[in-house]
Amino acid sequence: MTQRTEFIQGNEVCVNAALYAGLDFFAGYPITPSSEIAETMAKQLPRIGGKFLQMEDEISSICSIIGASLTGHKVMTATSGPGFSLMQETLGFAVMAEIPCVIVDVQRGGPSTGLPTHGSQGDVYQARWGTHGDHAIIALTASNHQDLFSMTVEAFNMAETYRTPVILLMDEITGHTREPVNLPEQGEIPIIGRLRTSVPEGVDYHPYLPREDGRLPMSDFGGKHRYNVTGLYHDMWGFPTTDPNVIHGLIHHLMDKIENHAHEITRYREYYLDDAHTVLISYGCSARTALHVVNSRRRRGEKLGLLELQSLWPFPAELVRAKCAHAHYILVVEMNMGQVVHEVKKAVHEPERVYLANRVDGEFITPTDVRGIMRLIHGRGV
Amino acid sequence: MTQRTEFIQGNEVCVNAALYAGLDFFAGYPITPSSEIAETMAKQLPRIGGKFLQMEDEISSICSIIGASLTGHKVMTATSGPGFSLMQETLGFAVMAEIPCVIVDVQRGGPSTGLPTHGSQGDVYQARWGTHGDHAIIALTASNHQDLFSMTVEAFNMAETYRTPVILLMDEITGHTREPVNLPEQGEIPIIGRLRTSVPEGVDYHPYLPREDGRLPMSDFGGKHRYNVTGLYHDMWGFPTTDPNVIHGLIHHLMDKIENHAHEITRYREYYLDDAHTVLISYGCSARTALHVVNSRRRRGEKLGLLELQSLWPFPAELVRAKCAHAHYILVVEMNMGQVVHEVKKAVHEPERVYLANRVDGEFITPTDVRGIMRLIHGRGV
Amino acid sequence: MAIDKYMRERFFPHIWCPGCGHGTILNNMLRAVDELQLNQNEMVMVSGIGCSSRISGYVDFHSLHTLHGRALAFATGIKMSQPNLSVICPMGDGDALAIGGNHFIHACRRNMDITAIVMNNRIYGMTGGQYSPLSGSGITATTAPQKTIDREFDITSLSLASGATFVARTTAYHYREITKYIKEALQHPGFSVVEILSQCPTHFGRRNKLGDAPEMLKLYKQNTTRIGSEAKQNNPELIERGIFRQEIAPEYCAEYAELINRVQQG
Amino acid sequence: MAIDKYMRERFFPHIWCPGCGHGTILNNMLRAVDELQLNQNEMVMVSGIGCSSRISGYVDFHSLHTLHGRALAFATGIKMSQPNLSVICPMGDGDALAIGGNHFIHACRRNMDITAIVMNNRIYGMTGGQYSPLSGSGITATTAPQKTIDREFDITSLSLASGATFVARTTAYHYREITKYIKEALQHPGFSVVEILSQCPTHFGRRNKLGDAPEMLKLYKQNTTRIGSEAKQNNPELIERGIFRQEIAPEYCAEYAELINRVQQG
Amino acid sequence: MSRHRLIFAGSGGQGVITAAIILAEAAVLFEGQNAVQSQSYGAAARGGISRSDVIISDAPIHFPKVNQPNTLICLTQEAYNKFNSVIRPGGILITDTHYVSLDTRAEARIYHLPLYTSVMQEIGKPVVFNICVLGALQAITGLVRLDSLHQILKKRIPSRFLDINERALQLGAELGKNTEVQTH
Amino acid sequence: MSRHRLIFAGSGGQGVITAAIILAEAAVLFEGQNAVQSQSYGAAARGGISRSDVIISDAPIHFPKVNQPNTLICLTQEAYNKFNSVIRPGGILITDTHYVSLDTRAEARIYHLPLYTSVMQEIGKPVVFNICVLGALQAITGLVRLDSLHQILKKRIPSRFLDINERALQLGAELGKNTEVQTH
Amino acid sequence: MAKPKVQGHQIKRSWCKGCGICVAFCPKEVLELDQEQKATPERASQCVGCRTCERMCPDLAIAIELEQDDDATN
Amino acid sequence: MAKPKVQGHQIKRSWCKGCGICVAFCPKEVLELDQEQKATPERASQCVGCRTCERMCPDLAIAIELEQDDDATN
Ligand SMILES: Cc1ncc(C[n+]2csc(CCOP(=O)(O)OP(=O)(O)O)c2C)c(N)n1
Ligand SMILES: Cc1ncc(C[n+]2csc(CCOP(=O)(O)OP(=O)(O)O)c2C)c(N)n1
Ligand code: SF4
Ligand code: SF4
Ligand code: SF4
Ligand code: SF4
Ligand code: SF4
Ligand code: SF4
Ligand SMILES: [Mg+2]
Ligand SMILES: [Mg+2]
Repeated sequence: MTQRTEFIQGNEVCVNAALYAGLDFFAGYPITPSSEIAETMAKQLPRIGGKFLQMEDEISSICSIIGASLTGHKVMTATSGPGFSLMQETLGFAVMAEIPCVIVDVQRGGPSTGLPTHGSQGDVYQARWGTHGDHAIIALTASNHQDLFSMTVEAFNMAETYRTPVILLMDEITGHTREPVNLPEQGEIPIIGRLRTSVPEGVDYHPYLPREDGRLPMSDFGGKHRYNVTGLYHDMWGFPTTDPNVIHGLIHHLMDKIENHAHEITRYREYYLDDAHTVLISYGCSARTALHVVNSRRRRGEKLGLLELQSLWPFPAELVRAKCAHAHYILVVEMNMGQVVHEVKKAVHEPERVYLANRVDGEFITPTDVRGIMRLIHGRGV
Repeated sequence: MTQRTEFIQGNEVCVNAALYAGLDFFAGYPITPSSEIAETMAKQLPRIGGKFLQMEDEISSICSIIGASLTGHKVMTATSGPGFSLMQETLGFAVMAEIPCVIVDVQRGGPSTGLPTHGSQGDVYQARWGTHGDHAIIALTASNHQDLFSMTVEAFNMAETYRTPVILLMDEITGHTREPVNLPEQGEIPIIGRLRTSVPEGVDYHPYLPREDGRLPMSDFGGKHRYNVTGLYHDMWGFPTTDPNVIHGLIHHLMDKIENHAHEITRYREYYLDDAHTVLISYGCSARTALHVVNSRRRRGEKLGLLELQSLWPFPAELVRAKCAHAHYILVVEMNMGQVVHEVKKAVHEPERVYLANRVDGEFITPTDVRGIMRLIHGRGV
Repeated sequence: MAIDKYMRERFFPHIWCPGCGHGTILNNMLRAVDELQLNQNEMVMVSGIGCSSRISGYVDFHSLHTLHGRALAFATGIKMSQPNLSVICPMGDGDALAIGGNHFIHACRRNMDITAIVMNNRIYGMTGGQYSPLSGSGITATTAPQKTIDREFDITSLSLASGATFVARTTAYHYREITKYIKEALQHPGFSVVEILSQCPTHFGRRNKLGDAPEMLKLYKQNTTRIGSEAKQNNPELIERGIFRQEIAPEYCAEYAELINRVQQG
Repeated sequence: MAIDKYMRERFFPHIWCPGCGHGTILNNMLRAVDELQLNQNEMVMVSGIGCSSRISGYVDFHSLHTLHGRALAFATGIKMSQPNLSVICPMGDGDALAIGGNHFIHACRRNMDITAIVMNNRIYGMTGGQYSPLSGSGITATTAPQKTIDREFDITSLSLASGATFVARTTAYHYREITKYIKEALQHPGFSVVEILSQCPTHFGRRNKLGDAPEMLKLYKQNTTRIGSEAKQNNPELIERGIFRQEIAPEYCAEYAELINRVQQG
Repeated sequence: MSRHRLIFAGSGGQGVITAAIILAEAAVLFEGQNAVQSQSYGAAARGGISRSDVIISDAPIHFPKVNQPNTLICLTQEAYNKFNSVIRPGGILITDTHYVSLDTRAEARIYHLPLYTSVMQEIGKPVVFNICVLGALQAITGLVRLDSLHQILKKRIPSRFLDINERALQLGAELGKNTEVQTH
Repeated sequence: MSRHRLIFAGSGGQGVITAAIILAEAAVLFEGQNAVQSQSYGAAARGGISRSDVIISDAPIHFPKVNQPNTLICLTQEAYNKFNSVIRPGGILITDTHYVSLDTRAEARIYHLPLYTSVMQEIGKPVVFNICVLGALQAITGLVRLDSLHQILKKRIPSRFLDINERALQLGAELGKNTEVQTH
Repeated sequence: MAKPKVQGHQIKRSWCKGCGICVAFCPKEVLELDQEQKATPERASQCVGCRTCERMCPDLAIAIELEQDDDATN
Repeated sequence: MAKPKVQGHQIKRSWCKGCGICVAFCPKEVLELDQEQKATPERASQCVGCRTCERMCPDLAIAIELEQDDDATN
């Protein structure tokens, strides 16, 4: 094993993975339970000549990483629900202006200040719909540190591939729990770099004209192409327009570049799905509980399986439909009042077979909670 | 007719209705296309001894109306997408602390700065999911000035009834269009006032303990009961707690007080639904186009009907299901990439019969657009 | 104690760390309220989020524990809608001047009769010791393991430049001044800012090797002096304590009342 | 014209109203850039939202038209990540000091080498003439049909108190000063603020009966004077023009580079 | 059911939107008609074409926008170039000789009137140009009575400016009345 | 599959979380074991009970929280009162004589050790109390080798403090080794 | 000011967190932290009733009772 | 400074918005607004080449051409 094993918090894993992916600029504002990301960045970045900025709030944090992305850097900010809410306007700007960046939301109990030091998965829909206006978004998540490492790297890769902000939905449990993680060698996980335009100086460069393969090569601010970036509807040079055709084209481009690549963006793990009568669907910290239940029931011979979603947006509806095709019933395990469960219901053929096992009192959902719901579904009472 | 007819903008109608409902405190920050609401408030409020505040931004605007609501006033702020995004954190506070207030979002083209002077209905899902964490929300809308008047009044009534923020989703078209409106006499539309506690001084008052009927009587700041208000999870006195039972109870209370009253909150208009083969579902400005189409087709004997939704959240799924029970097909007309259409699909038995007629290029959706989609559905090409 | 009646004793002992200056501020703020014999039913305390902000839970006033940085924005709505209420806004340094900086300068500008108290421990206490815009350079913090390079605000200068009409500064060591300045501030008919340097032994003191709470308090004694004192002339590094401004200017709610009058008179 | 090469001529005539002072600022800002013979590929202009902010579309630099109030926050990321770039941030008064006030004071405090230009027309032009925190009291605006009661900020005092190391003020009438101060600001190795009073005849002038653009410009001539002039002593109401501060202090990016050095050296 | 659709188009400062509002308001408040007025903006708050749509009808009006106007008012060349093709066959086009020169044929009754010049000559205040247009429109279309427009002016305009506005209205009405239809 | 679940509970300043981390890290880095460490916070960043859960196993660990610990370490009375009932029958309870007085029966092997007092007597620095606890835990449970803990201390602790930490670890180990199980 | 008659030191032991501030700043060295790190008036008789301890205690854990109690010592 | 030789007034008519600033501030009353509200050098010969018009024009619509062109007049 050439890899290095570390016993660290999820928040630290995230930092390690971001650096692995090529991040060299981070700006943030402290908030529980994400602060260790900023703290670790503050320590690590100067070592590699990167920049750490503590800004005056979350709004300026996300603004400044967008600025830094435009000069050609890989960038990230990290926050939790209250800060994520504040970032929504600027998140929409990054979507509209097609600026690659990664936003980490280490979820805690909401709404509002809620439960700062307790885990939750209450921001899943916010990640999709938090900013105003139509748009598409990519959101990834992970349940254990090894996957968190790869999903963080993927977040950067997808941000570059699709020229878009990517949201990494962590949670207090994943963020604060320590477990072993193998830090891969450089090269082990592929890294997608900034695609820069090959248009030479003096030739008209179109920052907003997709290539044939759909990608949009960028040119660094400070480089040889001077173009415009705006949050208004704009033409292929980045200048504002109110031409209905251009507007129609742009909004469809923004949606399609993500939604039409849902299959490429989809990330998941599956456990024992081949012959599963009962399919558990879960993600992030709750998937740990779900997997615990599945493993222990399998040992007793029960036909349980788990579909662990690692990409939540665009929602992998096809995958869910396919994996649930033969399920007698489907149990979504999540730590909120039911968010992914709605998407699963939309995805499958028989939504009435979809159940929710959740917990929203600040405590981590237990195998007993899940087993209790299963008893109920089977009509065996509690 | 004792009523007074005025020929005014939707934004002005909203102000008139708010004053009718008892508003006497408004704070806001200008933004197109909502600014006339602030401007009209600035003119009208001092006349009745009310207060108008222009704040430094949208965040402070919503914060200050919440403060004023706590002293016993009926309050409102108005903005558009970018400002609404900025308000999301504090909106969640109002939900958590159960503070009655009305937030108007006069929608314009998004995402981001988008199309400031063009109509859109792109913030429907944001109204539901824009703030972090699980919560429930009420959102109303209207397609014409007369209904806008009543829906604005209803927004205040519901804010008081359910002790919650209510979102009034307007759009640039409704906001800026002028048409006649009859301003009702005082008393014509019932007004629900602040429910104040009857607990006498010195006796323990529980600001967060629902009465048997579910309502939570308030006590004004400055009054005889001194209690605490926080955005943290709290007990029935309003003091922070991490007790899982209390948390569980509070989050369920916050959801249930709205979701369980969906039938009481539901507002709609229907046109020719009794025998309609084709049901159009629409809301806000697009419902005008839909109604135009329905009327003109009915004149030609075609069995079209329209269900116009005036309350969007909680989504009136039962109503939609019932009204669409006999429809051959259902066409949702909206000015976004498809938002309410997803809820309609979830609500009805055969989602594959639900189609979308939309427009997202900044232009107002026309009867021709809608008719074009109908031709397509009928396999008649374009 | 005479101040008992202003306290919600059931929540004591409070959550602050041993030796936290915030407690001393609470202690002597209540004495100011007591000396003025203010009616609790007319007192509103509005705070944000932070260790400091927890103060609103301990006072038996109307209390509003809001969002990080937003206390003054909420307070503005309260005061404007009900000008007869006495509104006190205690804030942390991060709360008031990092995320809340804009509300702070605008509140100073508007000059509504609100009493803002900045409990300045030069650190984000609640979140575990990240540096704040008041830390200044050369400070060790969890987000500055190699010492800060940020320059700090001078809260009093910023308040003065933004238009606050009462501005004072003292420290948790100078408890008499806390009471005195808060009393003056509460009586001042306009926006008042009282900055109080407050030790955070847990995060600021420990990481910067300043010793325990008593030692940090001694530093406040050594490093500060009265405004315009001779000591200051000899040692310009000294931080000045005292009242920097106490001036009457049009108060916002009063001006608005006049506006209403004018409009209604036609 | 020598400044042609800095202009995106295809977007002219620009969208500003006849007589709008913002155009004159653009005009003379470009002359400053030209006189310094700056390399366009190393120039970044970052603006917010407002009439003023449209300026970034007209200059042939790297241009970033951001969100209302956020220009400096974006600019901070650009400068920090690529300190060799020259970053200019033109902002409206609302942009810079209403919604953007917090970024403004923090940018002053940090002292990154960014040139902030406040195009101060004392009104929200873009949205149709609502009052701004620079309007001051007694002004008619769409949101103040009965005249404002708000007091205004003094941008230069606020900048000074927040820590800006270069602070200057002039008006759209004093075009030579525009070029001169912007030149100085661009060369200043730290955060610079240049406030330029700019007439909005459409909203500010018309509603406040100040006449057309030439008349408003004449007022700038009459109502202002050089810093420390005799005229000011005789008439304290006069607004001072000139350089209020020009001081060298540690620049943020340079300090960070040193921090990196220190860390990498071990 | 009678329904008349109008587009008012010009540039920002010309007051086309105000004219449209006055017409529609007059129809509603003094003619017992129904009316809807809406407007479109260019890219920014200023510059570009300013356009306002009005529909006047005796029945409810749902769709508020006008695609093919019965009457088109164009007060700048740019507006004329952009819109003159959408006019309904047999519709009315009203333009101003100072601002617009006609070039393409339109299937319309064309009133190309010296409104601006007359205002400048008779009243000398360009600010009442839009009211003059309104007078002409009234005379040409008879959509509302002149008196109804008078009433609205009285309601909306500060008394010190009322006189010049009324004169402009009258002036327009006369110019509209006495002008032969010009066809190309 | 062997699996050992521990709960460390005490008050904020006692370093219980650090102790938990050191144990788990030692198991992972030097014993080829798998381990998960997690923690819970009170209402605020400070005050209240500080708790950390550790699971050590030779198999993958999914559910990271401990409901019924095999070993419970309680370093304050409050922690003891709250948790002593959840211990697994036959499990181990480790407490400190200075901070905790035992009152209720627990179905456990109880080690009620004078850790704090010994630290104060022998080393005089309360800050290494948690490391002393760790030493005792090692001696009692044998979950990891003492040397593995040493390695972690070396890795984590600045060299100038290493000595007192190692002494504390040793002291704890001795106290743990030489103490008879107390049952109530 | 004549030394006021001190009746006693009310110390709320459950509130006191043993920070030592009262101990450090009592001008008469009246107070000490006891075994349990709680403030205690070791030399109560030396107390001059200056209330420094009362006013500086961040935990509001100390109150001085004077003969004719007059809280307004500011 | 000797009066420089003015070659001409370049006025971009499509850019000029007729604000009258150049007219008002030209020290030599060279400029006027024409029928179409565009600036025009009515009395071109009086021009002293001070560039006030050029520098004050908010629409960048005027440029003065001098014999030996030297833009840096600041
Ligand atoms: C929007 C938002 N961002 C960040 C936080 C996290 N947070 C809570 S308190 C705090 C800072 C506390 O520092 P300060 O205001 O100085 O108060 P102190 O704790 O030092 O008294 C932060 C960053 C939050 N709660 N909300
Ligand atoms: C978040 C947000 N709030 C409000 C607006 C609306 N808005 C656009 S520009 C502007 C103010 C413009 O005034 P100023 O900054 O002074 O610039 P000016 O137009 O006067 O040059 C406002 C309020 C917006 N675009 N975004
Ligand atoms: S962390 Fe600091 S500010 Fe917070 S309670 Fe402890 S000592 Fe006080
Ligand atoms: S509205 Fe005012 S600021 Fe905006 S372009 Fe017109 S004159 Fe300039
Ligand atoms: S100051 Fe208060 S908390 Fe501190 S030791 Fe004395 S009594 Fe105890
Ligand atoms: S009152 Fe004064 S002398 Fe007495 S114990 Fe307190 S500090 Fe010491
Ligand atoms: S200043 Fe410029 S825009 Fe104004 S009139 Fe003169 S040339 Fe035309
Ligand atoms: S250069 Fe000077 S003199 Fe010549 S036209 Fe311009 S302003 Fe007048
Ligand atoms: Mg602090
Ligand atoms: Mg402005």
